[in-house]
Amino acid sequence: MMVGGFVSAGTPTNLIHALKRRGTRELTAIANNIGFGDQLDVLCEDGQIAHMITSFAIRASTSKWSRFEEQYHRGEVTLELVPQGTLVERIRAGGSGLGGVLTRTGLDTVVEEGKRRIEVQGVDYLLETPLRADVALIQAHRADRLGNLVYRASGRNFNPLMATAADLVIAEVSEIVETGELDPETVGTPAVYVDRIVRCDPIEVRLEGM
Amino acid sequence: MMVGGFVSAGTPTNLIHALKRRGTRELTAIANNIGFGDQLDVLCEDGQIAHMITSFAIRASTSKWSRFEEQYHRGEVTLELVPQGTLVERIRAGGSGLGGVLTRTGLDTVVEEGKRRIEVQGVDYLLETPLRADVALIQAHRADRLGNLVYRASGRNFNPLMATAADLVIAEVSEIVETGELDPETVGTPAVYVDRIVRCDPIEVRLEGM
Amino acid sequence: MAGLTRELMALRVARELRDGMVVNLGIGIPTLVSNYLPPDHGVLLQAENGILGYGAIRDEGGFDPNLINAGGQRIVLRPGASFFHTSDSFGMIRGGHVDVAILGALEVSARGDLANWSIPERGGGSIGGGMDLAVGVRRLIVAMEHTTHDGRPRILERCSYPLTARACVDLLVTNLAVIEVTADGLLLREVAPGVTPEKVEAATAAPLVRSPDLREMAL
Amino acid sequence: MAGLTRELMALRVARELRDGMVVNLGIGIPTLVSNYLPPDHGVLLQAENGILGYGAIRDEGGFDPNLINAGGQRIVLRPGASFFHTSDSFGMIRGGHVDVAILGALEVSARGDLANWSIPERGGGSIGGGMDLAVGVRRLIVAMEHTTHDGRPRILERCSYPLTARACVDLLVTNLAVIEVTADGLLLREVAPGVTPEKVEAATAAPLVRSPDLREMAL
Repeated sequence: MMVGGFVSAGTPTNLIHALKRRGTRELTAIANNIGFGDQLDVLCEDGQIAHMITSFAIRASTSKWSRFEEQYHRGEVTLELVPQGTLVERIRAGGSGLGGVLTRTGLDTVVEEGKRRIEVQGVDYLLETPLRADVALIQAHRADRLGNLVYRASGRNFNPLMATAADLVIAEVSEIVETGELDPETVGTPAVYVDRIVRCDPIEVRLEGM
Repeated sequence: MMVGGFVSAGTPTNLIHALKRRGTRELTAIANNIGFGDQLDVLCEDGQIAHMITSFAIRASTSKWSRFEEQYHRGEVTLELVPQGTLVERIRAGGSGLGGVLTRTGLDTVVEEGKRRIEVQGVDYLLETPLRADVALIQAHRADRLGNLVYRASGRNFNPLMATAADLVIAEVSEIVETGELDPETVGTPAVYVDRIVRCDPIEVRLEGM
Repeated sequence: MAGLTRELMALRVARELRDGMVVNLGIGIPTLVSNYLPPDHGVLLQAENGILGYGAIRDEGGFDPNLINAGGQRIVLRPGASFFHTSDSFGMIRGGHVDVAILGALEVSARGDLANWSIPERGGGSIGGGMDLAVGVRRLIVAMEHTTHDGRPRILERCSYPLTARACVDLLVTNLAVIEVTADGLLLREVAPGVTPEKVEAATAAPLVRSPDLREMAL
Repeated sequence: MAGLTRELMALRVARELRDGMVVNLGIGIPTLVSNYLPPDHGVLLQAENGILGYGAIRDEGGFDPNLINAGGQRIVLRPGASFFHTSDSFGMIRGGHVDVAILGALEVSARGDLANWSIPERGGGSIGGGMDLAVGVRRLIVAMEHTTHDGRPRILERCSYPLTARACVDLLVTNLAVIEVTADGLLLREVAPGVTPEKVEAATAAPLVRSPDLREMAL
C-alpha cells in the first residue's frame, strides 16, 4: 500500500480513517512520513501496519512517541528507511517501467548495505530497485468523472508518482466536476492512472514533530 | 546543444534561425526530430551540424531528402538513433543527477550494441547513459521576468526536460509578463532552470513527413 | 493482391477497441483507426508527444501547432483530455498504462518479433517511439499489408530487417487475415471476404495454424 | 558555552546568501535563516516538498495545509513561486540546480563528512531529504552548536554516528566559529565575538588551521 502526502499537504486522511474502520491488517505501507494524530500513525492504534517503507519514521529523541515509534521500539513492526529523493524515484521507476534508479544518494552510508554499486562513466552509483504497490491511497484537490486529478500547491508531493505505481489507485478529492470542466493544462494526474474517486471534506492534519 | 520541440509543437524556430545567422559550426545536436523546412534541418544548409542524437532523422524511402538526409547519405554527418522514450529519459537523468536509465526498450535490437545489460529482480534491462548539453534551446508559451515558463498543450514535449540538462538554457516565448503574474500552479519549468528569455513571434512549422 | 483496403483494415482494427481502453496509434494505417470509432466512443487515445484524450484528425480550421498527434497531424481534443511532457508520456507507455498500441510493420515473425523501423538497403530509418510502445503496452496489434508491393511475404519464420522488439506482437490484422500470435505459433482466426485460408497460407512464410472457429471477417 | 545564540548563527549564515541563489533550508537553526534575509531579497528558497520561491514562516492567518515547508511549518509564497511534485523536486536537488543547502548536524569530520540523521543509542532516526541534499547541492553549509550539551566536540577526526554523506560539507557555522572545509583540512576563518582561537581549538577534536586573515565575525 502506498499513501501520498507530506505531513499536512496532500494526505488522504479520510481514506486512512476508512482503512482504520475496515481493520485490514498485516499491511506494508510506503509513504513519505508516518506522522502523528491524523496521519498514517492512526493505523498503528490497532497494529494494522506490519512493515513500513518510509523516509521519516523514528525521531532520535522525543518527549512523546508516536504509536509507530512505540511498536518499532518493541519490535512489533519492521522498517526500511529510504532517503526521500530515492523513495520517490523508486516509486517513479515502478510506475514507468524502469528497472531501477542509479543515484549517488546513500553511497558510503548504511543505505548502501546489501545493494549493488554500478559505475557509469567513471562515477559510482547505488542501484535502487523499483517500488510498486497493490493499492495507492492519494489525495488531490479536484477530479473529473473520468479520473483526471488537479492538485493544489505542495499537495502534489508523492501523489502523482504513487498514482502511477499501484494496481488500484483510490483518490480522495474535495470536489468532483463533470468531464470536460477541468482545464487540460492543469491536470496533474491523467485519468488513466485513477481507478476510484471519493469526495470528502478534508480533515485537518496537525503537525506534532517530524 | 539540445533543441526542444516535436515537429510543429514547441519548436524554438526563431532561435534555430538565429543560430543559422550566427553560423556556429561543428555542432552536436540532441533533438526529437530534425524535420524539414523551418526545423533543425535549416542548420544543415551551411553544414553547421556535425553529429546528431535523435529519434527521427532518416526516412527509409522518400521522394525528397532533407538536407540532413543528403549529408548523412554522403557521410558528412554522424548519427546516433535513440528510441524516443529512452532519449527523453537520458536527458532527464542528465538533468536530475541520476547515473543512467534502466529500460527494456531496445533489448535484442541494434540499440543494444555496445551497451551493458543489467539484471534487476530477474529481469534484464539496458543501461543507457545520461545526456547533458552546453546549451539548450527551448520554446514555451509565456515567461515571467524571473524565468518561470508556462507551456501550452503538447508544446511541452522535450522542453521541460531539456531545460534541466544544459549549462545554458535559452527560451523562446511568445510573451513575457512581470514576476508574480503567472499562476504558480501552471508553471511547467521553474525559474531556476532558465538563463535567458527571448520574446519572439512564433514562426509556423510545416510538416513535410517524419 | 485482393482483400481489404486500408480503410477496411482500420475498420477491422477499430473493432478490437473497447470503451475505457487507452490506445496509442502509430503512423500510417493505424492513424486511420480514429476515423472508425463511433462519435461517442469512450476510447482514450494517447499520443506520445504528450496528449491523452484526443479525437479525430482535423482537416480544416485554424492550425494550432501545439495540437498535433505523434505523426504531426493536427487533431481535435475531446472532453477530459490532458497534456504532459515526453518523459511522463513514455512513463505511461513503458509502465504498462497503455492498453493497446496499433502499429504498422515491415515484417512480423512466427513468434511475434516486430520489424517496423528500418530497411537497411534503402538506408537508415527512424526509431521514434515504436520500440518503447512495443516493449511497454499490454497488447500490440499490427496493421499491415500481408505482402510487399512485389508480393513477398511479410510474415516470416524470422525477421530479416532490424528488430523493433522481440516477441511483442499479439494480433496481426492484414488485408487478407486476422492472425493471433500464441505460445504455440500463429493462429489464423479470420480471413478477409473472398479470401481462402489457402491463399493466406500461400502468402505467409511461417507456419499458420487454422483456428477451430476460423471464419470470415465481419465488417 | 559562550558564543552566538541560534538567532545570531542564523544571521551569520544568511550573510553567505546572495540574490539569485537557490537555497534549501534544513530543519532547526537553518529554518531561522529565512527571518534574517532582507524583505526585498532575491534568494529563491526551495522546499523539497515541492515549492520554489517561498518566503517567511507564517505565524498567523488561515492555515493552508498545502503551503508548508519541508519541516511542516506554514509559509507564505513570494511572487514568482512555483510548485512541483517530489520527484521533480529531488531532480532539482540531485541535479545540482540548488546552489546552497543549509543543514543542521550532529557531527562533521575533518574532511567534511556529515552525520545528521541518527543517534543509534537513542534508537533510530529519520533520513528525510538530507542525504539527497548532501550529495546534490553545489555548496553545503552546516549550522550547528560547536559541542554537545555536555561539552563534547562535534567536529571530529571522523564521525562516530551514521553518515549522511562523505566529504560533502563546505562551510561550518557554529556558535563559536566559521570554519571552511578545504582540501588541506579545516580552516578556521572567523571566531565569534569574545571567543579566542584557542577556545575554538579546545572545543574541536580535529586539526584546525588558522586562516592568515582570521578575524572576528562581523554581525
